[in-house]
Amino acid sequence: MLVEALVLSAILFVIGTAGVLIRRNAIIMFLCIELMLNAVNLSFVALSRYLGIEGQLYVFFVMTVAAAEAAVGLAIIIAIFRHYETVNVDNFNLLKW
Amino acid sequence: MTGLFDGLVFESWILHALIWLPLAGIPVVLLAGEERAKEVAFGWTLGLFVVSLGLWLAFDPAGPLFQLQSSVPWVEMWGVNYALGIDGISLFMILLTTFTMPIAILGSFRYIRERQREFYALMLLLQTGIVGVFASMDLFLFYVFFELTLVPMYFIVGVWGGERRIYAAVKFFLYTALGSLLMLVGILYLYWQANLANGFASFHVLDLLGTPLSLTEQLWLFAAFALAFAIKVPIFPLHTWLPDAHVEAPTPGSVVLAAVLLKMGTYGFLRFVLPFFPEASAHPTVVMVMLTLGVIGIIYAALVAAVQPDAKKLVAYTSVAHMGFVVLGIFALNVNGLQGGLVVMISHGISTGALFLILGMLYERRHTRRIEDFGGLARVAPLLATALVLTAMASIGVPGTSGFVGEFLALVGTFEKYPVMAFLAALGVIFAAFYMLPMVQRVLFNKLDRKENRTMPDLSGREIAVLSPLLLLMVVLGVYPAPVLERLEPGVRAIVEWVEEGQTGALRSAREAHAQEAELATEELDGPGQALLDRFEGVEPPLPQPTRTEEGELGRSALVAFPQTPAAPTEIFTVTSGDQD
Amino acid sequence: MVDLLFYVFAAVVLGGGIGVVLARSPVGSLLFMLATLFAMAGIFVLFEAHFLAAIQVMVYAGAIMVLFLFVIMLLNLGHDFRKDFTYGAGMIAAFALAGLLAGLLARQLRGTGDHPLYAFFPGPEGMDALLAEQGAVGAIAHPLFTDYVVAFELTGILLLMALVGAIAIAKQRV
Amino acid sequence: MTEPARTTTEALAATAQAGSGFDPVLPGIILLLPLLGFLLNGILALVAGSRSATALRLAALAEPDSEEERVDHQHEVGAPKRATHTLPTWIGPGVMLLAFLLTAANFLRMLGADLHDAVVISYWSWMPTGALSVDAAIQLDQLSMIMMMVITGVGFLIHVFSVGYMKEDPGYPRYFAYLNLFVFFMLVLVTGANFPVMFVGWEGVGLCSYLLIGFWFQDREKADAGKKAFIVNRIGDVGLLMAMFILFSTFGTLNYGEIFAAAPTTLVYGGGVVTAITLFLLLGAAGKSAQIPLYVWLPDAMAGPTPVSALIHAATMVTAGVYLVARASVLFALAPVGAAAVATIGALTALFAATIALKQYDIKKVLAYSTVSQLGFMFMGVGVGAYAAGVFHLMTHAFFKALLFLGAGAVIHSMHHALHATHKDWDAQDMRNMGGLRRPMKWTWIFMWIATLAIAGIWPFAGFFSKDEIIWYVGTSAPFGPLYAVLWGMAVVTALLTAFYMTRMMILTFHGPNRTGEAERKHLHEAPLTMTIPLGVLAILSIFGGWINVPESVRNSFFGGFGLLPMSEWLHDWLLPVTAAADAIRLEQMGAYAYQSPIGGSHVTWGFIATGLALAVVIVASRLFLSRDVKTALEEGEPTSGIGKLLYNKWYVDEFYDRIIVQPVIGISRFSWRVVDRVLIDGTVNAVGAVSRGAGWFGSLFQTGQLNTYAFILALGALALLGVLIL
Repeated sequence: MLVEALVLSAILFVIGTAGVLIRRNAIIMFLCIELMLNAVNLSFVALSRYLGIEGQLYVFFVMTVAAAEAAVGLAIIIAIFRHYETVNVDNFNLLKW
Repeated sequence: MTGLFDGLVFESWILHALIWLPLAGIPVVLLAGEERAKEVAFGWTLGLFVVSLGLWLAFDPAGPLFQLQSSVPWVEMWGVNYALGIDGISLFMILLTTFTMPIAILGSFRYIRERQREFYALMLLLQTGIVGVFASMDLFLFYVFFELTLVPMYFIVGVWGGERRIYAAVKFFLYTALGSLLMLVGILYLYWQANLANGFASFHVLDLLGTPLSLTEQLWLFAAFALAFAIKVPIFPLHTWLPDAHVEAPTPGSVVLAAVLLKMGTYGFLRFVLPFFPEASAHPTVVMVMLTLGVIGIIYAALVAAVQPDAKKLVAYTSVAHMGFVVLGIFALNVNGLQGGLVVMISHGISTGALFLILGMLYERRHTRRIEDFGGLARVAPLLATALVLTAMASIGVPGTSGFVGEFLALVGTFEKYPVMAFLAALGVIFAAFYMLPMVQRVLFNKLDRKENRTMPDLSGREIAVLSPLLLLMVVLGVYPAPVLERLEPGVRAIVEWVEEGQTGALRSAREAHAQEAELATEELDGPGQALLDRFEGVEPPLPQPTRTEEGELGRSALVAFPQTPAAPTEIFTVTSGDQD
Repeated sequence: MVDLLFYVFAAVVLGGGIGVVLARSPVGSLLFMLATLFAMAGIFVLFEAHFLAAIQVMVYAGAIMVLFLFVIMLLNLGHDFRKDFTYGAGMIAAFALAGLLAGLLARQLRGTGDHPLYAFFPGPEGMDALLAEQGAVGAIAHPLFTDYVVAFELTGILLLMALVGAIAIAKQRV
Repeated sequence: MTEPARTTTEALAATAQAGSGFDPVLPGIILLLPLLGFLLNGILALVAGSRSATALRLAALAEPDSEEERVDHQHEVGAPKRATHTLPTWIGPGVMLLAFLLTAANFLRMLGADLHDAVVISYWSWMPTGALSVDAAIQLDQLSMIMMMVITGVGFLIHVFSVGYMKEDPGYPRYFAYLNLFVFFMLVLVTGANFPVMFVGWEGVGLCSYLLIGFWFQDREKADAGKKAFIVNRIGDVGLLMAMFILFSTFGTLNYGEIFAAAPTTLVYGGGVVTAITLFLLLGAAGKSAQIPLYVWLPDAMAGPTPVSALIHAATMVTAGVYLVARASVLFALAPVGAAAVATIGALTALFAATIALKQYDIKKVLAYSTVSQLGFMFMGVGVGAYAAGVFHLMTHAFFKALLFLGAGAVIHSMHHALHATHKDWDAQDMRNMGGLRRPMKWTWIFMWIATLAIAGIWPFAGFFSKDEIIWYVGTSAPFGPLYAVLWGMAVVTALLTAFYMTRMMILTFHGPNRTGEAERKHLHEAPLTMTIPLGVLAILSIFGGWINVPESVRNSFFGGFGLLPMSEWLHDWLLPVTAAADAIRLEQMGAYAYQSPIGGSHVTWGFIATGLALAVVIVASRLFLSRDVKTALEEGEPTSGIGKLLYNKWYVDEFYDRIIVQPVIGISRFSWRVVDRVLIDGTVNAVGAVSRGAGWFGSLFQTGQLNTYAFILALGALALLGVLIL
């Protein structure tokens, strides 16, 4: 069952990636990122079944980080939205110098 | 004489003090507040100068080559040591620094108007860097200090400079950074080869000395090092950063730049390039190239200086010419030449520093540096005129001033092997008069035909205090340079014997002595080694006794090396086992 | 039985994932995401990670997703979904890339099961023993508060910083 | 300074030698006195300078747009006599007097002792490094003693003269400071015991002459003249430097004693090394002593105050070259080519300068060119190995040329006063504006005639003995080669030209009707005593100074019967210890002088002929110029055509140098700055910068700021990484 789980996580991860690439709504991109995180979590858990408890610990940490990231990211989105009245990433190129 | 001061035990702390006290002064200056900052900085550096006089006492002219040596491991893993030590050459470079610094600061009281605290803090930082460069016996340490000097200078030029300051600062920074990065590559290669040869890792100069290198390797490394130092000096085709930097830099910046920073280049040649790569340095082609560049520098810079409308730029080009003499003297590769080169370095530091100070004073009065804006100043400012004339004479090497001693010795040394070069360089003596006298005339003499000049005040008491020590030193060094020469001679002779006579002489013995005590250190594990053993006491498995042979270049650092290869699995197992209990 | 359950959950997870990516409105993708998370929790249970399953539901589904929902509501998004997709070349490129990634991962995962590495490790039996001995929570808690206590504390601090940062950023005017 | 310790070998040898019981009295003090005077006067000068500067500033503030001229003329009204103006009067000449007395004391002691080797007194080790060790040492022997006598003696007289001449000048203390400093350096030059120490004096005097020529620096030409003098001198100094280098690399030392002792054995006679040395030395000497091709600075140097011209540019500094050749006589004796070059240069210069002097109207210019010409004579003398004769002429020339210059100074002084009294803007130095000055300035007139007769070489004045001795030696050098016969001819012609232009100068200045103008005439008056007394002393010296070195034969002839000529060839014998080695070498290598001149005749005959010719020329010239009615400078103006124009413009040598040397150098300088520095080097540097900046711009194209793009690139990177890891 390990391999299947890993394959599943791989596919899920790829789906997440595709989502990040094709969606432009910042929030949905976020969701896709969460998706990818979950995929990783899955493989951690699956492997922890065989390789010891650490895997689950890492998942624990990943979740915490995900929570933090979500909080800050959403805050940023709100801030941006206030400024641009949109969350469509095409409309802002803040990363340009 | 020294007996008086034995109680103070200079030897143990003076070098460290000279390096780190400036740094310690920075918070003081910053806390002093905008108005007091300059006084505090001046007092601090003046005190440092007094301390540095102790260096003169602590240094024994008859003693061993390198004195006041001390070494503390810094990064054991790579064999980096906080190793200090001076010979006669470094002694005078350090003294020159500590002597110039308070004067430069005192000379900047009126010039630096805004952001004074930051400025003087940077000056102190600069002093730390420079003294460190001249005092460090460890190549890594040297490089750190060498780069450290770049930063404050960059800001001094870039923040307090003239209108094109950014261009000048960036140009200065890029030039020097480029050179020193190439040098870094060279350093690492040399370090690697030395490790293989020594059987242990060390950046200590005396460990790197005499590293077996093929001629090709030496030539490449020589190129890498020489480029960095040639830019610093600067030698002819790489000199164009200097005029810009000088013109844009504030007066104290120019003074320190001319008086000390340029010397780091020539000092690098003496301390590292020649000893590390003797065959390459003595290689006829290399010598010829360097001499030619030196001569070109002398004549070319003099010619260019002669047509400068900007007085400060003119003086900047004269620096290039003087440094040409230094290069000439160094690559004459005999005692006279090197002595001459060093004396030129010192006297150039004094005279050019004074020239920049005087030009700065003129600028403070008239807010112009263009020569034709002056004229006839000798009548409204006789003191300033006297100072300028004397300085100019010292700068063009009139006998009886320090300039002559240096140029004469350098030329004598050069002539012994390269008469033609010496002759061409001697023509520089003519050109020196050819650029300096017209400038002096157009500034001091001729008609006093500008209204602004007619009300120009003469030197203030402070400015007299700034200039008089320099003027005095010019004459004293010109009339009685013997104390300087005799202290310089051992270091110079060591270099010459090392390079010319197949790596013999004082440097060799110094290297052997150093190797021996390193041997002791590692065998008996006293000092830092012991401390480390204590720290790792009871660690299983017990550390292998470090030996310099079988362990390869990790030998010395094996003291700290954790046993790595067996480590990875055990950790995992410990976890699981920890779970089972 | 377990395998069957696994495949069911897997199907839901995949469906949800695809839904997240393709749903037109943000709320839609959010709901799909919830489905995915729940199914994922199920899979966790299958792998004997009960504690994680629980917090997956509580924290992820319960807290984070609601946070997302709040934001979506707050910003009142999801009306012009046409602009929400990258069409044409972009989409093709994205899928091609995703496909390649998938291919590589699949190629990598071939025959993972009987990798010699596993010989070193306790394997399911060891884990079961551990869980039996310490319980689902204890098994995580023990290392968490002994070997990994530093990391644990750090995550706490991280959360605190995230909290402050979020407030600072989202606040109307400082 | 530490207690003088005789260290080097000669000193020991000197003491070892039986009978040479000469130990000098306070020789160091002789040098220190002028230095002390310099320091004191220097301080006074700075004080006075600061004061006048303040006054200047106040004046400028009072009327900001006043003309420079108005401020400039303050010094004409004569500054109030402050301490800064009274003290130098005593300090300046005072130290000179003391120095002269000390020198005289030493001189007498040396007379007493028979001294074969120089006494070297080493004070401290100057440049000890490697094989080279240079001491700050002075050397006292017959040659340096004579030079010191001349310098301090004539120097003292000129200092006294200056008191009268310069006291109106606001720069009075500065003037004496420079003058004292000059004397100090000159003494260093002649007493230095090795080449570097001598070089200190050598360039030091150059520096002082630079400062003194440009003493009135506010007008451009004077400052330029000083600059020119310094730079041209430096060209010569390079030669001297090179000579020192060769000497050091050959002998391993730079001390006179050791070099000259070792030279005959070390150096090959006429070898390349010694020839090179001597030629470089000649270059140096030519620079300092204003010989072709480096003579151009001396005429311009007349821009300085006239006493300076007398002291520096007639009596002492310009003779340094002669001193150098005499000092290095051994080397020149070893290098026939070098010696011949010296003689030839001297002869050419003498003739060349004499021709120019024929057509000059500025009284100081005439004297300047005559100085150049006389220096040529001295070079001829030392060139043909008649070192004693050269030094002899150096000494007598110091007397009568100083006298001439000081007299000219007196003339200019009163002319200046006269013209200034009526604010007439005529040239106070142009002889065409003078004439008939013998009535107002009787004493000056007499003294200057004495000097003129002396320089013209008329018996029994000093110049006769010295100059004709040189001519004689040149002539009797004929056996050494036909060259010398030619030189002899040139020398004779030059001597006659000298008589001619000097007479011309005297006639135009003192005789005929006065052309200064009615109003000015009554302001013309004799100079004050401080100026006339030194003239008198020098006049006496110009008359009797030549009698210390009368050729044996002349003395034995009936002239000597009157007992008028007491000492025979005293100077020659006196200098024998210095020149003996050189004479020996010459005798051995080249053979003796002929005892007859090329076309026969003995000393006496030629003494007659010379005096007769000279007298004839003087008479003819005075007739010629008395008969002609001279127009003033304004009426006449410059000669427009012919040889006169050529001579008036000094053969256009300055213009020539400017064309082929100065301008090209400046051109090259501009080129290397504007093109090489800015375009080539900086261009390359900036190009590198531009390239990197362009690269940065190119890279920035990828910075769209679009999140998708970044994400895409990120994924791509991950893919690549994975690919690398897995495949």
